[in-house]
Amino acid sequence: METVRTTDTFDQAVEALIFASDVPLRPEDVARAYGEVTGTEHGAAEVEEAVGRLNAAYRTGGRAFRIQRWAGGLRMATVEEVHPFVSALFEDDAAKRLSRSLLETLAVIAYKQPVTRPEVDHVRGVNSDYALRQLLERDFVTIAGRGEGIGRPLLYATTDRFLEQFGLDALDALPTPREIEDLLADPAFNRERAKLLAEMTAPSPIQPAPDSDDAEPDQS
Amino acid sequence: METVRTTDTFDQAVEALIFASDVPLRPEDVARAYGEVTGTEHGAAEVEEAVGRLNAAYRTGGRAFRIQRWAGGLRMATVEEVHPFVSALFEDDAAKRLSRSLLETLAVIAYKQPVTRPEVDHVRGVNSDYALRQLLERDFVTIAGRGEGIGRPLLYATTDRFLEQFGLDALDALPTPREIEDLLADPAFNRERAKLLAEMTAPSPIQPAPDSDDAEPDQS
Amino acid sequence: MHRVQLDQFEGPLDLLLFFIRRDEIDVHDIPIARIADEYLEAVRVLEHVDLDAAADFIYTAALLIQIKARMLMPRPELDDEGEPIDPRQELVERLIEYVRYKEAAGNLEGRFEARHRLRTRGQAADQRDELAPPVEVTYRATIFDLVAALGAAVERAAQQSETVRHEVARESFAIDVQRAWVLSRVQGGGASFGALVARRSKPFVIVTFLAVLDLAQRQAVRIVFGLDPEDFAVEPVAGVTSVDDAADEPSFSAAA
Repeated sequence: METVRTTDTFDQAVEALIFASDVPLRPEDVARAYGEVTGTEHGAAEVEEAVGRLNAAYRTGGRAFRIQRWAGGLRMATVEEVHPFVSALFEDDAAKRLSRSLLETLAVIAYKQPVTRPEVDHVRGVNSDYALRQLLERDFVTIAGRGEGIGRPLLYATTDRFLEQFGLDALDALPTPREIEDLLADPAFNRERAKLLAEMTAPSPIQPAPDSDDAEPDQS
Repeated sequence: METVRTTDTFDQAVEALIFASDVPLRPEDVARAYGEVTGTEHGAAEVEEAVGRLNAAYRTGGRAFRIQRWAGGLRMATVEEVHPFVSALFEDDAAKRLSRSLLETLAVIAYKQPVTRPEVDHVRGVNSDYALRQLLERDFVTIAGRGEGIGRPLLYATTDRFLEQFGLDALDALPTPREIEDLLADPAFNRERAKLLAEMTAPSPIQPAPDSDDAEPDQS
Repeated sequence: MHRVQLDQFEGPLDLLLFFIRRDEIDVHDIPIARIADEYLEAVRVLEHVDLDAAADFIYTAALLIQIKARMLMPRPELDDEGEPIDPRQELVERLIEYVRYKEAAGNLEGRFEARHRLRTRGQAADQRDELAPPVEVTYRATIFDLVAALGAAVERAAQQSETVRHEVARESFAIDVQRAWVLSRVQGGGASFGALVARRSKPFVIVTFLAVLDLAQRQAVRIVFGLDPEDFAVEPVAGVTSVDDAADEPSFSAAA
């Protein structure tokens, strides 16, 4: 009985700490906080086991939340199924949508970090000033020091909050980009452009000039 | 079976809404949100019943939280028994975070160092006594000598620990006034502010007094 | 019309990519002459509309024209090893890199949306609040926080240095006047207190607040607390359109 009681207390403490935190909690921090109170030694692995037991209990008990692993930490969040109810009461989903320029800038920083602003601009072909500022303000991106080049430009990198807000445990959880041929052949890539296609191609007054010198493969 | 399924969904939605809310939720609001999604009619009493069932399930399941009724609304909070764990973690956590007034004071010292307390107060427009003491305690700031003025006021400067905690290699990795302007650039950032910023980040007019007794390496 | 269309593109590379995908062009063998002309046409439209937004597009258009010119040269340029250089090479590499990040951006968007179908615990549902009300909002500090804090200090200092002491005309409001005003305003079915006093002066807000409390005490209105902890609704009570003030109390007023 004694052992069961101890496990219960441990699991309860783990649950309480994760519940009460505003940010993903590292398992080590949970173990340390528990150890401080009880004067015992605990490791991250024990916390992970407790989380496994808790999530199993949530599943069988029909609880509306689970403990997730984001940004290297543990955080409680509602399950997908209750999303309709939650969004009915808290109508903020639309406001949370990110613009494409924000997403593009973020993608470049996420994969290329640490990276300077001129590098980001070069990849995107446009000035990313505004998008970058927005990302800093939303705490998706932070200043990570200075580069070596002329003027020692500021370097940018993603934050833990970025990982948390995108449901990633760590940076290496980012998917590796597909091969270029796959990408360009994928009809789902840019489906919204299909609509534009008709509009933009129809009224074009200037016809493509078939330059005789150009080796043009099929069409002419 | 049908009835049980319905109760489950209802209870789950109630649980999710109370869990996710930023404020105590009125049972009527919970009932209305549920009804909006399912197209059915529900009352506050049903919500109260669901809360009763949920709390009973939490008790038998050994959950670390209950749904409480505070300020006329429903909200989830940890149980008394786990309080020692929660406070052990968050007291510790508080030490890791910096309040806005601390950050402001630190920013002024970082850019104007070495700087006296009256100068910091002048820039911030408020008394920085408390913030300064906190910064000294956290070892973000240290005493760097005495100024020349009346009463030879103490001079403050940032520490290596400050650099380390903010991920800076050296002080010159801090954004320059020009870069700060860019980072904060918004239409409201007017000339007046830019001028102040330049003043504020300019080297302090008061130089550390070269105490003849002190063996100061390079500068004199 | 055209502007709306071009706004759909994130930048010059995005527009270029559109042409390539539309015509199912092999990205490694772009018919530069044709693409350059089409691109130029699209940019010409943009130029009419918004020169600021056009700058990046015009730069790329110039680049395309330059590549087109180099393609027309009778003898190809050679690299260090004597191999012919394809003038398109650099552009193709940039385009490919851009496509990768564009896909990554789409990927991130999907993740963000999936993540936000899950809600974390609300901020208020915490026993800590009950035990010790938060003294100060705290932050996890980054260099940007430091910079933002500096910005805030500058802003405050700027405001202080700019402050001109305006002689504000003394306003005064009588509670009985405000009672009647509140009653008239809520007759249609109630209003939030915040809406009633929006953009009003401090004395107006204070006296109106006292008037509402007074009305509630007389059961001429109902005060209803809802989801917003910083506001409440003032609802009319059926049949009450005025309060009889024949009785006691002297007119209560506040002034700036």
